[in-house]
Amino acid sequence: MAKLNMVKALNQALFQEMERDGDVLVLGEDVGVDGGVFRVTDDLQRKFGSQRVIDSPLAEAAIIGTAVGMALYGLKPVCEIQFSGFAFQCFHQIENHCARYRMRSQGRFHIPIVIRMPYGGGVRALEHHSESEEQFYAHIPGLKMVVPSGPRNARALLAAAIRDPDPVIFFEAKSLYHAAKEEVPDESEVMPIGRAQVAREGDALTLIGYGAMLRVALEAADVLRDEDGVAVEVIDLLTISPLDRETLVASVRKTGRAVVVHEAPKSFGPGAEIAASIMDGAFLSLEAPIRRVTAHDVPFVGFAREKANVPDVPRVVAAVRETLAF
Amino acid sequence: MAKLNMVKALNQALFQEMERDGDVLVLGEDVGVDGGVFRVTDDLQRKFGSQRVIDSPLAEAAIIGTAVGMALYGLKPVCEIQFSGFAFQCFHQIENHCARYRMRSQGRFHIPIVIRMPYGGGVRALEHHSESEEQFYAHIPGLKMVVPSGPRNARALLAAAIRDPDPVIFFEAKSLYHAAKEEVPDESEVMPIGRAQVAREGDALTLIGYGAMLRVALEAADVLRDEDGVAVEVIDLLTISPLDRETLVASVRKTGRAVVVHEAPKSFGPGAEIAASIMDGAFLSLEAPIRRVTAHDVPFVGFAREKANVPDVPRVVAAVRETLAF
Amino acid sequence: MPRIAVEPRFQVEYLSILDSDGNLDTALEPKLADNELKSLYRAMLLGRRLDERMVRLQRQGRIGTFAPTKGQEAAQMGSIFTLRPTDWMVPSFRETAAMIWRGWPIEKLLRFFAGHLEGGQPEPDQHDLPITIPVATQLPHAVGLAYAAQYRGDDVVVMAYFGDGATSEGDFHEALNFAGVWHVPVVFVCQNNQWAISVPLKKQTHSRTIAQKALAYGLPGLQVDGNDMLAVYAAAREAVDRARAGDGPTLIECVTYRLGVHTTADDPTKYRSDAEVAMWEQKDPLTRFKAYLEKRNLLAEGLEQHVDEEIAEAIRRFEATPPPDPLTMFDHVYAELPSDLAAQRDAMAASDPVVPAREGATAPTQPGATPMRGQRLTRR
Amino acid sequence: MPRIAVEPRFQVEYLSILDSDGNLDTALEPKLADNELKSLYRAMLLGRRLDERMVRLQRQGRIGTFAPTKGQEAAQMGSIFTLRPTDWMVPSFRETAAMIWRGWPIEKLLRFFAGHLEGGQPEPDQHDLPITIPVATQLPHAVGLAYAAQYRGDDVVVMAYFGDGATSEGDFHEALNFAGVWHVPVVFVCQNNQWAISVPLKKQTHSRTIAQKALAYGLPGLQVDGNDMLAVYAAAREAVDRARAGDGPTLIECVTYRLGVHTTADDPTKYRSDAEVAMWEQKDPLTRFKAYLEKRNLLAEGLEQHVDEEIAEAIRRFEATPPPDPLTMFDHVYAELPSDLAAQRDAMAASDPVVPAREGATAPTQPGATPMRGQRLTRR
Ligand SMILES: Cc1ncc(C[n+]2csc(CCOP(=O)(O)OP(=O)(O)O)c2C)c(N)n1
Ligand SMILES: Cc1ncc(C[n+]2csc(CCOP(=O)(O)OP(=O)(O)O)c2C)c(N)n1
Ligand SMILES: [Mg+2]
Ligand SMILES: [Mg+2]
Repeated sequence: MAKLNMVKALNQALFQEMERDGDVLVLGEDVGVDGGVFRVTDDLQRKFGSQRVIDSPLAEAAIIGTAVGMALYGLKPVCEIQFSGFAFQCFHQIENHCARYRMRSQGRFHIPIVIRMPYGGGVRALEHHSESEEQFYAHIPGLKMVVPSGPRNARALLAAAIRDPDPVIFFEAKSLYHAAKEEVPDESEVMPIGRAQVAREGDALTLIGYGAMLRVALEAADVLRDEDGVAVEVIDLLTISPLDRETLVASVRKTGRAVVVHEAPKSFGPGAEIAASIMDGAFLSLEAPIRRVTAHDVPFVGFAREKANVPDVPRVVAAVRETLAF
Repeated sequence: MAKLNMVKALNQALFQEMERDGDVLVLGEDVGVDGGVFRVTDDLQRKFGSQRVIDSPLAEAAIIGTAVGMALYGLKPVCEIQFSGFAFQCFHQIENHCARYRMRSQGRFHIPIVIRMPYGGGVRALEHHSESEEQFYAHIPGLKMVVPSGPRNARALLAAAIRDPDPVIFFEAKSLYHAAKEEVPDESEVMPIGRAQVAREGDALTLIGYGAMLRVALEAADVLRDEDGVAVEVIDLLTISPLDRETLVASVRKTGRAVVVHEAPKSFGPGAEIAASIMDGAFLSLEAPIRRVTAHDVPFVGFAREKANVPDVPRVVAAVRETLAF
Repeated sequence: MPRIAVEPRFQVEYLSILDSDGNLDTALEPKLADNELKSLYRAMLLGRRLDERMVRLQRQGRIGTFAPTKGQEAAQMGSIFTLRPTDWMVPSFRETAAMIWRGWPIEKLLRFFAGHLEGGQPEPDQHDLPITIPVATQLPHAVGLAYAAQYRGDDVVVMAYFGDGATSEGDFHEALNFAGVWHVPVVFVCQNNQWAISVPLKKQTHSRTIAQKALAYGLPGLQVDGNDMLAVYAAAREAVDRARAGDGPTLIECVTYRLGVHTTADDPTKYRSDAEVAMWEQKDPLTRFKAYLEKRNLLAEGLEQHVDEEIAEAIRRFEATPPPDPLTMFDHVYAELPSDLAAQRDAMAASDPVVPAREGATAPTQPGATPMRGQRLTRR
Repeated sequence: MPRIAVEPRFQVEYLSILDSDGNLDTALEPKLADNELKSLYRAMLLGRRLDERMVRLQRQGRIGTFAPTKGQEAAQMGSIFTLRPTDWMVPSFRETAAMIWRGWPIEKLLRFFAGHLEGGQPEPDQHDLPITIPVATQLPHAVGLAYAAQYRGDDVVVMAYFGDGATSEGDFHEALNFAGVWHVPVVFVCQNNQWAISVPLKKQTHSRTIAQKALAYGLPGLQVDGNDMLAVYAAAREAVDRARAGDGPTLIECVTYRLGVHTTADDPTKYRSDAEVAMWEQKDPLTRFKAYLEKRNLLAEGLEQHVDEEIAEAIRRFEATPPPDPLTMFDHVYAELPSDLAAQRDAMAASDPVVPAREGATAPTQPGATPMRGQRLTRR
């Protein structure tokens, strides 16, 4: 048992999985000597050598494209894209190839790749360093899209992603990297991909969040408990796609109301699928429309305005109150 | 007045807009001498010269990237991406720059660019030649996303897109290119971007489609009228983003029920936003969950299985009947 | 302004052994055994005849769009012939002749072009990637395969194919750059057939050769007469041996010509002259290699007929392919079917009747289908 | 294997005029007027002093992450000095010295780095693109600008900046290839500062020089001592004149060194040695150019002080910037606000209280904010 922040927990997952399986290698910009700009790959190169922990040239499409080739050969590359904002450079390799090779080759090949990316705001960063692009991956059949919310589930989900035979996009909230430490057992753990968790039980409304927004959801639930005396059920998605509709629907069948929180812009965003899926499965239980608390439909606003753009506790509380009052 | 198919209608829009405005130019692979692989740019180079109708090298990112530069200078490039499946190569230029330059430069620059792409199935094509990727663009703030459904609105919407000061992604359904001819007046017309149209009035249910799926929706409505005696209201979205929520909500307030049809895969797809937005605006009128009839959440299936993947009239009819019976 | 020259001075070479007039540079003539020469010629011929047959199948609506090989048989066969079965082939979309050499059954390729994904499935022991449609995107895969082979310590060379147009894509650049830095055993074979659909080489790049693009990555680059089987073979042999010896990647530019349509949806009369095509027909790699074999008395009797029979039989097998079961579209999305996808599958299974495949292998073109413009006949 | 050499043989040259020991090649010495030399030096000095000041502002939490110029002043000033105001500058993210020369007010740049988008807005008459963060993506924009200028018949040259790491990106390749084919008036200025964050040049490319990458596009490529103001100026002058004359694009590689951190979030001690930095400090472009001016008796009294005052005043103006109004985030999304976005704006306006900007220009770092690791002090 040790208290780890998310950076250390992720680093440990990489260590453990690389020790467990010689086919796992790490590839990306500055992941070797520098240990990654956020230090998630710290010390890996020292331990596993520069053939297994590769400082690549500055080219995202080739990072993913060569990793696809390695995966076709049977290796299990874990790629780091330095910031999720730079993954559109390799979006064609992800969509054209990572997501499709199993289908295209009718099972002869599969792509056991993990693509890690820091995402989201909260670190006073420049453009392309604070966006939240999970929706783009969630809509691609053949991919899985995972977003942990704390050190322990981050470690367990990264281990699961590395062992998963299919391509996993793994988003790490930058604002969580050093936000909190958590007790993490020494032995490696694996959490199933594709399952949401009830982070707090309640009966008045289902509040759905993931990644850095989970904390916002939980704090909002605190406020609502303390100020309004209502018990909000908080769900931590953990996996965006494939979406755990069963858990969402079961919760809303109980509570009758839901609010979704995410950092991505609203329109055509992940909240839409969550809302539509809940409507599908729990229509007769729904007592109010499902509200979405999200970033606005605007490009990067500059970090001086970020706080006003990304959901915060007051906005979530207000949306829950409105939904409860509907 | 002349009867034109969609290829000719689009070609005419390009002619008319280029004659109207010397800043409009056309750029893409094979758009010049060859007139585009679907002939939408036929004869433009002969008329306007190879400086204004440019056969570019084979590089989508540079087509969009150089067009951004031209737009920054004040020109109005109309780019063709040969098939929408190859636009992920330039996705970073679209997301990083087309969509953001107005914001980044706080209005000093704007990007009056149009990116035309043939999309969708129905032409017995190889992989990446029959997918439907509108969702990826719809989720990007700063872009507009347009999908015409017939020759006349295609011509009018392309004219509007070219005159629009903001970047417009313009999807042309390949299966509509030669599907039908329509009377089109000689003078150019402009239709407002951002407005859906009621293609057929009805009161039993709102059936929402766009592009090639409009025909499927209309035929389904025929079947339902003839076989079930119900009047389904059919809405042709025309613009995906910004979404015309007013028209959708007004219709569902009247009908109480809705079904959405699209060729894109279901999960995290455009139907989710449409459903979530209708729930938002017409919750108290809703008498059944909003069904989505879409392609399945699978990568390209090969054209021999395409018919079983893309929505067709029987699937839409079945979904409407279920929704009516809910 | 005088300046200091940076050493070394770069140079790009052009290799030709058997020219179109039949002149042979005997000093350079590769030592190929008689049966090797014969099987090379048979593979070229098979490629050519199949190509012609496939164009007809496409016109009849029995297969969909495909990209003919015609004119590029020497570029393909001369290079692929240097690979071992344990080496990897990374094709683009025009390497029919080379793919058949690598063991792809003809009927499988036909199924592929008839829209059945089963046609794209390599055999378990086959070291071949399937056809890749998005131009140049397969090149980083080749580099990754080579890296993995090197990582595992396997004696493997990777050969990747692409066109002149592909060299404009960012993926080409990034792949060659990674290959140079990683020093991996890849041979990049560019079939410079002068055209990328309607765009001629001079509108594709201002570079005098494609071979010289290797200099940007610190790699050797060589230009070769791509219609000269012997020259292509010699260049590829050298590059493959170098890669195998651990001496890194090479870029080979095969100067050749696409004698036919870009794909069956293309009408080349729109953008290039008959005279140009006629000029290149004089350089036909098949005639040239045939003449060489003739001189060496290696031409087998009735070869055309044998080849045609092989093709006809494969077509019979292809036509006997049952229509595809739509439900199998869910089989290879993930290792395990997620629940919502399982529900989609169940809904399809329950729908009555199961939607029949509208466009099976043997079905003629739908009357209602959009006429892809190339489906009208063109002159070549 | 003997082969035919393809003409021409390629060659890449290296240009140096004033070396780090102060030796001057008088034959090559550019004819710059005294006041030109003085203003060049002033701009370099301003760049250096501002850089140092900005690092302190960042450590104090008064601005966010930025990329210091230190060491690259000659590469930037020697090149940008050759542009006219009507020419276009296309920066990446490290061209502070050059941007100020182009007329960006210091306080505006500070606002930019303090997270206010207003800081990225060029003046209406300014022919400058704003800072571009995604590496190499600005290069096609430069080509498009140049194409547009040529299309309009305007007498305009475009100069684009990027680093050594940027040359690995597909966008670099595609941009240079388009520039070559279109023969447009662009000068590509690569500041090869030896590092892309922690990745040294030899892991970035196997190419011996970056200049030789021009050969892949049929362009002239030249390597220049990037710490030699005179050499950079001479090379840029030639390239700009050539572009203006209609003779097409050029790639200039300025061999220089990033003396400071990559950005203020970086700790270079992790990946490079003190000895290497010390070696390059000997080649400091500022000292070298200062010595040259000293010899020519062109150093003004109290210049440091003037420059520092200019900076101090700009910082005062910057600190007086009012906190940004969040509602303006909706002003520049589209020309006209779509209705749903207007509703989002209205909701924000109605929310009580309007969320105050947590991190205004003058606000100290939030106690709760994630410590970006570079915010701890590093040795340089
Ligand atoms: C990324 C991408 N863009 C566009 C296309 C459409 N397309 C298919 S082949 C082709 C031309 C390819 O030219 P070249 O690389 O010279 O190969 P060739 O067809 O001549 O063999 C184009 C533009 C594609 N398949 N992929
Ligand atoms: C497309 C993209 N990928 C990654 C990054 C993160 N990043 C910022 S600067 C940099 C290194 C750039 O190196 P170089 O081009 O040599 O410029 P320098 O920083 O040395 O001036 C990286 C990897 C980015 N900004 N854009
Ligand atoms: Mg070609
Ligand atoms: Mg650098």
